[in-house]
Amino acid sequence: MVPEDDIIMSTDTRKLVTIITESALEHNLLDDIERLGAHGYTITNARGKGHRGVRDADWSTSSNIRVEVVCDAAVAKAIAGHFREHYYANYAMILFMCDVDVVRPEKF
Amino acid sequence: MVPEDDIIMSTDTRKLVTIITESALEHNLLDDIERLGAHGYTITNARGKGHRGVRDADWSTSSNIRVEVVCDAAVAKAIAGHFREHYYANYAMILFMCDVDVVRPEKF
Amino acid sequence: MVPEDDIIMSTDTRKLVTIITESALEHNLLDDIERLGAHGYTITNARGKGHRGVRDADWSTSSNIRVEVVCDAAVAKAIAGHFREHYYANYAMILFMCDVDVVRPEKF
Amino acid sequence: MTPLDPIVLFFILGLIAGVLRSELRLPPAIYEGLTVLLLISIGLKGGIELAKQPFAELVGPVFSVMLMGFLLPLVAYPVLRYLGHFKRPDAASIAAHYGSVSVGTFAVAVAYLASHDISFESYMPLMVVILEVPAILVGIIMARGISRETRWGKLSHEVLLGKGVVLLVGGMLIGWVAGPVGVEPIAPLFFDLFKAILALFLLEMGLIAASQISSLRRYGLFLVGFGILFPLFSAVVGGWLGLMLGMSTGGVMMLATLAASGSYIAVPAAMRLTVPEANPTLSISASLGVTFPFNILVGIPLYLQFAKLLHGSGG
Amino acid sequence: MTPLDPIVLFFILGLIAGVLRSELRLPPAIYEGLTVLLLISIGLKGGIELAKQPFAELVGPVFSVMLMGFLLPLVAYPVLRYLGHFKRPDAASIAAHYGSVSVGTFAVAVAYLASHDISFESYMPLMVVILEVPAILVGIIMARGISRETRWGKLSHEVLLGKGVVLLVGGMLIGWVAGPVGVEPIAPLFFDLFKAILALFLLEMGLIAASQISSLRRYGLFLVGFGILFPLFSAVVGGWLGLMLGMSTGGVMMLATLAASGSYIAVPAAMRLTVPEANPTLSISASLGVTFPFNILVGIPLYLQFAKLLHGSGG
Amino acid sequence: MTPLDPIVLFFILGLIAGVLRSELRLPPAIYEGLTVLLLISIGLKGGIELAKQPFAELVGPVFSVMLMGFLLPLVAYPVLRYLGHFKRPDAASIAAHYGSVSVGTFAVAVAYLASHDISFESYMPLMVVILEVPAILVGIIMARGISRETRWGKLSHEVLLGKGVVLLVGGMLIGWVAGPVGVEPIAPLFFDLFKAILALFLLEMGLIAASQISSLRRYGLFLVGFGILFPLFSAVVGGWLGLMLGMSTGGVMMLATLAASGSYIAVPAAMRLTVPEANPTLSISASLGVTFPFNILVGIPLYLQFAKLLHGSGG
Ligand SMILES: Nc1ncnc2c1ncn2[C@@H]1O[C@H](COP(=O)(O)O)[C@@H](O)[C@H]1O
Ligand SMILES: Nc1ncnc2c1ncn2[C@@H]1O[C@H](COP(=O)(O)O)[C@@H](O)[C@H]1O
Ligand SMILES: Nc1ncnc2c1ncn2[C@@H]1O[C@H](COP(=O)(O)O)[C@@H](O)[C@H]1O
Ligand code: NA
Ligand code: NA
Ligand code: NA
Repeated sequence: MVPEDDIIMSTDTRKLVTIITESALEHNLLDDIERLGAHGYTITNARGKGHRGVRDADWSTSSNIRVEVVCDAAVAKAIAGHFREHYYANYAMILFMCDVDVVRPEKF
Repeated sequence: MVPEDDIIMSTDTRKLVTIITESALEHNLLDDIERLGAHGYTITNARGKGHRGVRDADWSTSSNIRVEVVCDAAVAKAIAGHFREHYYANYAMILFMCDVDVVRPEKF
Repeated sequence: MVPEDDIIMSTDTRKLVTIITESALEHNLLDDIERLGAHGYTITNARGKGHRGVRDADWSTSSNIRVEVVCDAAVAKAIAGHFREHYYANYAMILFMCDVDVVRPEKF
Repeated sequence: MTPLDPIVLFFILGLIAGVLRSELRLPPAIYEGLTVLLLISIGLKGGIELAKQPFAELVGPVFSVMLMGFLLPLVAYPVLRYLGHFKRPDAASIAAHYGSVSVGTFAVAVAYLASHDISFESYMPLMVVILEVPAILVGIIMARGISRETRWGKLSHEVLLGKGVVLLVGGMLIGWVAGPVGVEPIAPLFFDLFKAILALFLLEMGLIAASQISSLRRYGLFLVGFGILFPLFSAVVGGWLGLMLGMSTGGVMMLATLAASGSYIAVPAAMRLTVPEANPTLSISASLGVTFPFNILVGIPLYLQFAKLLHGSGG
Repeated sequence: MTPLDPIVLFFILGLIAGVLRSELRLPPAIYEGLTVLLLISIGLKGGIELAKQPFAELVGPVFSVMLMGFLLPLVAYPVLRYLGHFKRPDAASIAAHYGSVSVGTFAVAVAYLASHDISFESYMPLMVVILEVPAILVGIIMARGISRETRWGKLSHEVLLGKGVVLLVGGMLIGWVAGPVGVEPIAPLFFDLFKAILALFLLEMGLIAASQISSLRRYGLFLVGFGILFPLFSAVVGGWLGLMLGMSTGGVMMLATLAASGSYIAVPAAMRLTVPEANPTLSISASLGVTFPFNILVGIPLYLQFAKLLHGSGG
Repeated sequence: MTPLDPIVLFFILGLIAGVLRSELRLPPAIYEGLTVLLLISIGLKGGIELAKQPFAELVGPVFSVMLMGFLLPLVAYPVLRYLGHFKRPDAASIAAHYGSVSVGTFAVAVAYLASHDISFESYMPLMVVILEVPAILVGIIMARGISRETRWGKLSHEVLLGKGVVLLVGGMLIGWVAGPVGVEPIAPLFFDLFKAILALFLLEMGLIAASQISSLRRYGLFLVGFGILFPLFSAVVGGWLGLMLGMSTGGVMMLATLAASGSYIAVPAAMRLTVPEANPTLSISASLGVTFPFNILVGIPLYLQFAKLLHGSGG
């Protein structure tokens, strides 16, 4: 396999944090994400099923959003910790993360 | 690099299986996914192009969905195997998976 | 951990390249992606925030798309290089990639 | 309008299709568009009439209706908490839903009175707006006390500038400023199509209500009983208040309907953010799965009978 | 209505814009909303008329039209399989499309007869519903025999409770129960706007039809020929059946149109799940890219001439 | 139509709700649907009238208006570049926006004249189409010279087959072919609902305009001044040209309005792809955040006064 860093000059590794949760949380979440040090985010509308049952877009209080944040490991850790503490108990939410190679590492 | 397991206390590794396929399959697919042992799924609407040509959302029989399932390796294997056997021959479908760190591993 | 290649018979590793950028670029981008050797792509509509400010779907000139391409490392490198050269200076865009296991490697 | 009015029939069609698990569904954008049209129509019509009314006459109704909005959830809470054995946040959240109002129910009542040629006080849309807020405050305080954590500023911004309030109040102001002649060129959409738009809206509401039934089965009979009996109680309170305020038969019926209706848009959104421990399924399934259908199919005709009775012309 | 009727002109505008690869496109939610309105309108109108009709008169037409729905795909299949050299599942799937019906085509025929002041049997919307199902059954059986694998229960649920059937049947029932007077308040949307809504719908249909042309080029002339000639054959069968059933000129024309039209919503969805080996592009491009435009631009006026001829007043 | 016309009131409601950061927003699909309806309505109405007009009379207006479309951005560019100190691509892009037109502004002007019973030359919608293109060409050439890199073919395809042009031209052709009688069955949607649809459209435009205000604060006073003064200059040019062409008072006012309006759909999209170095926020916030509200609230009545003045009946 090609070593990661060889693929493009200024490639570097960052965390991609993905959060899937209730649309109602959108404003709060984005505030948190920025406050915790991320420089951007991307949102798509989603539907799904988990421990809190089916959530599809038909009825606005039960639709989901899928939020992605590319950031360094420290910020990722902060986001995961904060969300676990503040939202996990009462909201439909999952969070997972993985390593990604980014092209303009200075952006994130 | 920070070792994965250090990022958050209860972090653990799971598989993220992503399937992109025809919207028409939605019901069948979700039934299968649950039967094969996954505890949840997330769906977004998508469009795209592959070996079976362009599929954009304009015309309902040719729109795509993008399904994500976070699960353990055994379930991931089961899903990939089942889909390959039942759908690959006749439907527009791709499936890929990667490792992700999850925060509440007991959920998946 | 289960060794990757054991999960399913014909599993193989490819790159998943994800690009988040302005909707206005859609046609150009897809042309490029195909010309650079990818065999397919998937698009979802998205909104977000980055260095060029908030981009939400309300007003068509400021909505985003999220494009995914599964391809081999060489094509991924070509895409990342081409986009960096042609679009990074003037357009809202981020690009990241990671390794994914694919089931029908011959497709990509 | 009998139960056989086409508007009600569309609701029943939606209910049946939903119960039979039909794939029928209006696109969310269309459903939202219909809601916008209904809110503007109701506001406009109220605003036009309002222009004819001396402002001083509003003071009494505004304050007493606001008071009712504070009191109804205070009555509902102990019933839910001690009779229903709901947890504190759940009881508070459900109580807040029933102290507030449903614009959809109001719209059907408007159409119902129109088809019976019964007029009502023109400031009624304003009462819808006024009833939206107090119940939310009471709900939050019952759930968590006057907590510092609650961001009251942000909350009141969200409630007061929510879609419902802006369109109702905005529509009223436009109708008031433009007057009946000024509004004429836009009447073909906002007035002539009102009933048909309401019919489509109710089709989707039927589908949504039906989708709540499975949750109801899970949460039991108490919630069903509460979703029917508490509105009946509220209707009596609302109707009586209307009478005290010297309202016409139509006005009494309207205030009874408003009191009897439960919120399913503004309150759920506010509760989700401020009282997250409350299970949103409980309140939504009661409000949408029981009370909304009950009011459309049974309540509204009943409240008119009741209003006539109060006015001594019952029939 | 000549080819210059604005409705047809909107279809042509869509076709041309599509062929020139314009970026014009209606939002999917709007297109779906238009479809819902058309289905309800057609159902309502049928239901109102139906109220005037003795039920017994329905039995004959219902059964013979159902029979036609079984037979037409049985004729189409061998033509596709042995003349067209299509694979078995493809031949079966295309045959199923042509045995079923297109509501869009029906709506244009309704508008066409209305603009010629020709009435037709009020139960026609029911025939649309009845024709949806048999062809799907025949198609599946031709493709795979009476296979155990086919989940007939699930399938029939999906077909019978699909959007089209629910809205047509629901609209008919509402029209039937509410009657002409009851429906009046919702007429401004469902009746007065019918033709304009149909025009917008046809604009999008033109764009969609144009997008099928490139697939057609790939799959060749046979499919184009079939997409024109088989409908002509079906129209003769349908028209003759209408005459046998003692229908009026309008009714004969309508049954010819229904027979000649091919499905592009219910059947594709059902075939995709039950006969996945069939290439969906083949049937959709024939049905949408050839037969739909042919019927709108040429077929419908032709079928009226044919109906007049059968009734001995042709011309 | 005074500033108190309900249409303008809806725009003001949107503006205020937007400034107060209300969550109100029309679903994008609905907003797009409204735009489609407005474009078709304007086209149809123009086309019907056009049928009465000898073609030769079009030649003069078409060419002189096209010339105006080339010249206006050439005037705007040096102002922006040397007085405003904008970078070359930014100056070129903003100039292109102001050389082109806004269909929304045109629609309000149509409604304004209608409510004043003032007619205007029927070929005006054609002028909207004609003004869309030249400014884009000039903008690109000013930004980058006649560069080989610009894919002119692709660009002209995108502009000429964009939604706006296709629906306006298509609507005109349909109106022209079908004539006043032929269009009657679709009039309830396209003509009777025109003003109400415009009102909803302006509600959303108000929300969008308000969302541009924060960018404006960042980019300063010059842009605000330019967004008001340049349109006034353009209006004088347009009005004078109308007079030279022998247009009626309504026509003069219309041409002044078209000249004064700035694009916010076709030009931004074209500039983004051909002059990517230009900051799209600058041109959009000027065009949508300043010029559009100015024209709706102040400009349109002013341009009518101006047209009357030019015709010597100023009042
Ligand atoms: N195992 C899973 N895989 C993918 N998505 C999931 C999974 N579990 C939950 N989700 C998504 O996360 C949302 C909230 O999950 P929950 O808190 O478990 O109800 C669900 O509505 C799904 O969209
Ligand atoms: N190489 C690829 N990268 C990303 N998405 C793909 C790729 N190939 C196919 N897809 C997606 O998967 C769907 C089905 O693919 P296919 O079966 O190849 O037609 C397409 O419509 C695309 O949305
Ligand atoms: N750190 C980030 N994480 C996730 N998405 C991002 C991030 N930064 C930017 N984006 C997305 O990429 C788009 C363009 O980014 P930019 O070029 O930084 O404005 C934004 O509108 C976001 O949707
Ligand atoms: Na209430
Ligand atoms: Na047929
Ligand atoms: Na201009």
